[in-house]
Amino acid sequence: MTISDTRPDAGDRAAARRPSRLFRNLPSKIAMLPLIFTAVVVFLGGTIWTVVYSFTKSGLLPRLSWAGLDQYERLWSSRKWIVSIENLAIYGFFSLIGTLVIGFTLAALLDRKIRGEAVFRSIFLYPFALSFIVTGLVWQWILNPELGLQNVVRDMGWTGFSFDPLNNPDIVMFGLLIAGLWQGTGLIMCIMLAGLRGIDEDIWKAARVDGIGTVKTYIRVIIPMMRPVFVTSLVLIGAGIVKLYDLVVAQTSGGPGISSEVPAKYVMTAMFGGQNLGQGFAASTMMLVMVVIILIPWAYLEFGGKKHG
Amino acid sequence: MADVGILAATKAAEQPVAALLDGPRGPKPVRRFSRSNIIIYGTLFVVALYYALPLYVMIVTSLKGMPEIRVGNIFAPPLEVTFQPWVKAWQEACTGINCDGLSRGFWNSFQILIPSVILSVAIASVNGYALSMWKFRGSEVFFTLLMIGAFIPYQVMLYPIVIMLREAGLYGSLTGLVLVHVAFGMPINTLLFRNYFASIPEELFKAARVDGAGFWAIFFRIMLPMSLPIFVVALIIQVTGIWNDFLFGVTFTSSPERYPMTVQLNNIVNSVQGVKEYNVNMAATLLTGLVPLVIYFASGKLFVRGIAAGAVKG
Amino acid sequence: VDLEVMHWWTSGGEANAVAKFAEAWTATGNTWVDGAIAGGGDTARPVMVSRIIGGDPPAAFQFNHGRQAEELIEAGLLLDLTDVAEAEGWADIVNPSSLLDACTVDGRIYCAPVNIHSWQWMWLSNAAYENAGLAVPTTWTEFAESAPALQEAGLTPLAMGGQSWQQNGAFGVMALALAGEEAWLSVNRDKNAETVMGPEYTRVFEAFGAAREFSDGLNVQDWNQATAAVINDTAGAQIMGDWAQGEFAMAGEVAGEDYSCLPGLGEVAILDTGGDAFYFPKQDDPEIEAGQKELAAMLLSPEVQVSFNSAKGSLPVRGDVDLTSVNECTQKGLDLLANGNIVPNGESFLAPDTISQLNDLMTEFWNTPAMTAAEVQEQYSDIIASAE
Amino acid sequence: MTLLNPSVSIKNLDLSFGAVKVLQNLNLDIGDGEFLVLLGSSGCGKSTLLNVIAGLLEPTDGQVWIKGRNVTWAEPSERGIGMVFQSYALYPQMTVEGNLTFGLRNAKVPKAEIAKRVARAAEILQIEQLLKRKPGALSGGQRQRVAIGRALVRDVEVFLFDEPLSNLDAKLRADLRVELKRLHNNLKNTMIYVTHDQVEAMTLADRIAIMKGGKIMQLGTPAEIYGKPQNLYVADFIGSPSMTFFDGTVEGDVIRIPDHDLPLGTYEFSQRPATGRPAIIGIRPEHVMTGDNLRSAPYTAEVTADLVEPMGSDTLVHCAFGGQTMRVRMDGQAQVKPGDRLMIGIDPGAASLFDKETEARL
Amino acid sequence: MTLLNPSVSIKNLDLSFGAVKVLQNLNLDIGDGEFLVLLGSSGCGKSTLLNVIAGLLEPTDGQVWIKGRNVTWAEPSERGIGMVFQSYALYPQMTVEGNLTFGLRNAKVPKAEIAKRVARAAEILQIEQLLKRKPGALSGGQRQRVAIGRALVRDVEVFLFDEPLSNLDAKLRADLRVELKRLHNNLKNTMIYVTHDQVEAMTLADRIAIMKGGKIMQLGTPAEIYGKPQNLYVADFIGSPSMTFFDGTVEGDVIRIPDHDLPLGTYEFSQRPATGRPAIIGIRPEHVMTGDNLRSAPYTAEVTADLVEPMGSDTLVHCAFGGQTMRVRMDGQAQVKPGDRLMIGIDPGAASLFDKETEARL
Ligand SMILES: Nc1ncnc2c1ncn2[C@@H]1O[C@H](COP(=O)(O)OP(=O)(O)OP(=O)(O)O)[C@@H](O)[C@H]1O
Ligand SMILES: Nc1ncnc2c1ncn2[C@@H]1O[C@H](COP(=O)(O)OP(=O)(O)OP(=O)(O)O)[C@@H](O)[C@H]1O
Ligand SMILES: [Mg+2]
Ligand SMILES: [Mg+2]
Repeated sequence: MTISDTRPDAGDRAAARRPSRLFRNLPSKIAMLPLIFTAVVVFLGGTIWTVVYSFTKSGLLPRLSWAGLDQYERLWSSRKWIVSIENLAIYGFFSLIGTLVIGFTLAALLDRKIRGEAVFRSIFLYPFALSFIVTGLVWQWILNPELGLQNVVRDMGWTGFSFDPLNNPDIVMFGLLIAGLWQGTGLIMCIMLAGLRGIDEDIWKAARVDGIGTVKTYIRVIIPMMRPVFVTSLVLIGAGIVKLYDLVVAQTSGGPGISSEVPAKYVMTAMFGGQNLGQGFAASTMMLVMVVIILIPWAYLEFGGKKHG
Repeated sequence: MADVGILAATKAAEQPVAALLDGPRGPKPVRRFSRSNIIIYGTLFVVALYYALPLYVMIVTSLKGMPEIRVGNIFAPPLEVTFQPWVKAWQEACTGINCDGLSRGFWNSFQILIPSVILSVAIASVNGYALSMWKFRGSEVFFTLLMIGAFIPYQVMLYPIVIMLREAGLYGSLTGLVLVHVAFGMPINTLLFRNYFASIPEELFKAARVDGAGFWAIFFRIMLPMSLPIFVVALIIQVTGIWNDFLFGVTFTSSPERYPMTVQLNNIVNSVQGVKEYNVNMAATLLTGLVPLVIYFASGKLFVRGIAAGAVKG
Repeated sequence: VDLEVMHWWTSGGEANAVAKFAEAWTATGNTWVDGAIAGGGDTARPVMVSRIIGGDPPAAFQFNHGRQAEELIEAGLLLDLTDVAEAEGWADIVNPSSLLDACTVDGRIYCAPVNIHSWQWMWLSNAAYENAGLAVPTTWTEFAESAPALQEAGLTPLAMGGQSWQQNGAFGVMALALAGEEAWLSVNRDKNAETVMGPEYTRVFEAFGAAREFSDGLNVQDWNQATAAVINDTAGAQIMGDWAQGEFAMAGEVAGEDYSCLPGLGEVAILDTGGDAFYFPKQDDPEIEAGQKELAAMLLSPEVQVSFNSAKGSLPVRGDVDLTSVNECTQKGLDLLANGNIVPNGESFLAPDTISQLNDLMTEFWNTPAMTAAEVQEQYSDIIASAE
Repeated sequence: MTLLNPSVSIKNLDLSFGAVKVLQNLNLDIGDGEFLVLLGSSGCGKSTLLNVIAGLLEPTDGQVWIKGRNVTWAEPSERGIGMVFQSYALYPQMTVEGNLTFGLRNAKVPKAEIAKRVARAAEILQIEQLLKRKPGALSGGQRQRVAIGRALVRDVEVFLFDEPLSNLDAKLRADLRVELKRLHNNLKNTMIYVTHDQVEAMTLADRIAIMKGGKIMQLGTPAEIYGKPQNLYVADFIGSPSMTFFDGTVEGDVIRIPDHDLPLGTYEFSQRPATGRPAIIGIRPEHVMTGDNLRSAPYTAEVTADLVEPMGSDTLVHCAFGGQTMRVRMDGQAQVKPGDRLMIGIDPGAASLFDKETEARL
Repeated sequence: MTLLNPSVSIKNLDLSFGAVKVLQNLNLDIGDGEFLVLLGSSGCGKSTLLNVIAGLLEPTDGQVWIKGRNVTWAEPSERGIGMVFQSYALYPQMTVEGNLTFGLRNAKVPKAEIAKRVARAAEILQIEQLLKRKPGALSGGQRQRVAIGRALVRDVEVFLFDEPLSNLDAKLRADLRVELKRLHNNLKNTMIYVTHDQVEAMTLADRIAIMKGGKIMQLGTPAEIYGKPQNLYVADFIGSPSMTFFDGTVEGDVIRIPDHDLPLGTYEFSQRPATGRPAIIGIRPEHVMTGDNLRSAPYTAEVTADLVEPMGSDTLVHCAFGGQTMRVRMDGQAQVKPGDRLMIGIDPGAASLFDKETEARL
């Protein structure tokens, strides 16, 4: 069938040609320019810049005076850095578990068709609206042994009561955790709640017919079904953990001693306290490396596994 | 044969007494204080206490005078309510030699907040829309890059950004600051918008294309009107983040007159003075947190709905 | 002209002192744009440096004496004040002259020192010792001997805040007082790690280890909260710079009656001379540059020095001015200054990076009871050995 | 099947969601081993009733008896029922075997017993080779089989199905329908089956309950429901394509509809209406006679084919008759084109007559 | 209908998603005013093909011509097509009128013209009184009507439907099917209609294209497809319940299947196979004769009813025959119970014969 030969038409010819790849979907590409710019220039560019300068002796000002791996050697021989990493690991582990467990538990409780759901939800979520500076300040105060909780309990008669996490190097990270969880669980609870609401009600019915208890249904059936919700939560919590800085500064300034130092604070102190940018950049490069190591499996799951959607 | 069932039914209806005798009927009586209810409400209540306590402490303390704070415990309600700390925090607290409190930064914060939020939500929504409906080769790569950006601590990026802005001639201008906020709010908001738009049926998009609507027409005429919940979420996240920001606000503003409110808050809270004026600190804290809190409480259910659409799917 | 001045002086007394500058400046028909950022140098410095790198610097900013601004000078970002200094004759009036040395690079002067602060003080609560039935110590040795008795009386002998700079600072004070000027200079100026391992310093580390025990039982973060413990007579003493006196003054305490002060811990009568200086980033605008120079000159003018330092509680950088009414302790300081019993501030010898490392080390030691004096001595010598 | 000893018995059941009454004073006895289908349009309360029987919803009033026990307040797992859902509701992260055994393991049934029951269910449903797979790796039909298996292993007397086949495509639906029928023939359990697919209802049911607005409109065997609908709603609802209805008046032995007087000679009245009474006559497409059968028709007329729908095994012709579009079912081989004239015959004996006012069968 | 001047023409179309080839070298010409139905099981590529025609997916290779124009790279809105989706895809925040006019306003059609077209479409579809409502306030059937209206107002030559009725319940589906047929009769546009419902396909189509795995298995009129399926797949796919297939061998004029030798006397071979050739014979349930028709049967046998499915208008009987479960379609009034013996007759003239190896019709 050769209809085109009988009716040649210039306009049709134009439409018949496969358009150039670059110009296909052009409005979308133009609309994404800000994203592309941010991703490539700001984040990628800034990262490369940081990595490059981590191999220099930059002090107060960035200078291209090469130092090889000196900054990294110094970094990994620094007790404070090791402590920072350990602290972040401890905080990260418990914060991750704590946020997920508390967030999920609260969401599950709120999902039980209770009265006053909106009130409880608001109470759990409002800390999210406050900055870490504020959070740190308030909790520092509540945990202050002379003024806060310990004092109040002692006044009530339990004179032996002792609760002073912020001044005890062994448990100071948990003092931070109390505040961190307070601030961050609300959002996760919201996400979990939304996820729970999205579960097919028939699953619940099936479990009841099977005689599975509520708690067991949550653990064995519902939680495994909420994978995407947990993935989103993990990204949010993870990003928060890596960036942990303001809270530490506001609550403990890294103390007592160096017992609540964290990598982001190490970076800041090195860069602006110690006026050793190279050291700060080396530390932040290491942080990035860790993030990427954690993120690659996630990115693979998100984008590698399924091709569309 | 069909009548047998009906017959049985009429019989039952005729014998209400007998029906009463044969055991339970109607809904299972609920015990108001059943064990599970006690556990559920008990837990919720205790946890709510943990969450509400700091706010309570802040409010109570901000209404006390310093002498009362020194002797009393932090949980006790104020014996003598005074609004002096609020007044002081708002218009008397000193920042260096300027003693006009938070009021100095309040409007500055708005001037930063409004363009930043509008621009970042606008850009993130377009990004999310393009990423979910107009994918092109490489679009996911850029998105992944952006997501890694979500994990970079802001402080690390400070110098590169200073240099970029300097090269662009935007350092110190409001535009520069707004752009920084837009860039750093972009990862999480783009993620939310992308997931939200991905949950909108593809057929709707196809129908609009057949109707001759292009990239922007579909966005503005079809998608925007159905995206209120996710906009609320993005709005809250951005308002919270930008309003509470200290580092960028102070670093990328060229004149102290234009510092955001958080700089004053920082100065009030972090100034080492004889005794910390906890009541003023708390009042300042509350005043600073007011804007995000109001927006959050006002949005109510929309937030959860938006989260449901933006975070769960995708 | 409008000059924007950045600093981190935000507490009551400090802000008061800045106001003196501002008043004086305004009186000359100019405008003082105040850029105060609280939270100390770590919060303010990134902002200042960012502004300089970003090409939109403030007209003037405050740094501590020492080597903090060295790189900025080398990079040619700061205004050369040599002509002002020569015109004003700073070389003759600034006392001690080491203050000006810290501002000098390759013979050019780049900063205007405004005050002198010294770390070398110990503050004691007279009432605390009276209550415990003890005499107020006059030397560190006496203090150490009486400490156990004080502890028995339920008091904390030595008040110490939780921040690392306080602990490292206190160590510095003890090093100068107990090891002597020579050893101290050998370590700080000459970076001689062997001296750190030597007998003089061994004594310091042991004393510092003992001091750690003396501070048990008081958990505070900020230095002024530690000072408050001395003011409230729950602690015996605190090693802290002369800025602590402001706290005593604010609490209405009188030197000699309510509290005593021991410069050089009562062991060696010597003061270090730290303090603050103003730097002036280069600007394109010649009018502003003129203003900057005018401001620099003004900062060191006699009247401004008097009013500023009276408010701040620090000592003036000029030997030729009299502070109006000074208390017993300030007078002690002024006397030492006049007699030349001074050393430069430790920070003018050590790079910030080194100081930051020492801070970390000392605070770790302070908060890790299991860490011995010998261990910390070893690590200290490592840091000194690698210092630039 | 004796209703003196029903397997499931619903007594005076009321259920409201807030102000909305979803079920109203509903009574229903289901015989032992009976296959009862609940049929009705969307939102009529079928699923609600099933959920009440299962114990997944609490009635506002009334009782549920299963096997002679009042189970109104019993837990779903204690009622001796198994349930199969439209969306399958399989536990996605467990294997098929895990899905089948989860309830049993939870109830601490001995291992050997579990294995036996799973083996039996898997054999009956032919899912032996799927036991190790997860639901995600199964086709729709296989999933539904597993869902049935989950009810099967519970070894219960009463099976509840909530539109189990409606997510499947037509072919699979037909296949599984046959399997379900076989299953019932083998097991002889009581089965209550919700659907809105008539073909399913007709082929599977021993009795069908037609529901509307929370009430049962008619309860009877498929033949009764199809042949003698008790009211206009059931008559219209059952049969696809449905009856064509004509408004008319009964005049002695004829019903007068526009342009035609149809004789009612052989119609079996349950109650003969007064002359002049407005009535509605409904005629099923397959009861309109054409071709050879015309000879036996009591009434014939000539009509014009308007629209022709060939459906393979038969052909549906739409034509104007008595002021309505009448549907006529013809043989699959029939060669009719739109515009063709054809003779049709009507047998009132097979038609249904309803009172216009009460809408009840006459 | 002349294919020398086709309305839509697909040439050598290939489409892959990554490594998955969804459409393979597909060629299809659709006549002007033709109603073509794409029929196939789930995942066979029907929607994909429709989307390529609409311009919503880019082909990997090949061309699409509409009305003599190569539109392979044209925008969907420029192709002169209208499309109706399964999920209606109405713009939820616009009124019905807004939905109908959105495309026209985009194309800057004059106001008066828009009003005219909307009025016409609303009249045709009887949705005049709905124009001011939003889709949320409409029932499923009304929504689908609006969706059709949206295609209608575009005044295009080619309509594309992607399973437009499958979200509706059975009754509504039947009604809308008739309306669609009417619409096509009135408008005479070219329509391409995707479904996996055979009844829809049979009743609506001028021609049906049966697809499998991205290829067209047979293209023909409903009668051809139903009566003379060209291969085993089509034979099995079309007809519900489907044919019963028997493996056998052709031996001269008979086909030998287990226990029976069926005479092939009246079968119209397209190619007569060699004797001994393995073949498959497929017999439709409605082509098995019972009762009166038996007299004309070339071959009769006695079987036992195994399972009986009454479906109202007719009854399906499953019985064992030739080693298979054979389905037999009987009259709705037939009184057969499982276990009854009955005589059946088979007419090979109506059966279909396939080569066992190539699966092509013999
Ligand atoms: N939880 C609920 N709250 C309020 N109304 C409800 C609830 N569940 C069901 N309904 C209402 O009760 C009525 C009956 O619902 P039900 O699910 O039993 O219908 P159904 O017959 O199963 O319909 P379908 O065929 O669509 O499944 C409907 O009108 C529905 O809107
Ligand atoms: N975006 C995509 N990426 C990868 N594979 C796809 C995509 N869209 C469809 N497919 C695959 O292409 C094949 C054909 O899909 P298509 O939607 O055309 O089927 P269909 O015949 O319309 O089925 P249904 O009747 O279920 O709608 C399927 O196997 C499907 O999995
Ligand atoms: Mg239902
Ligand atoms: Mg499809």
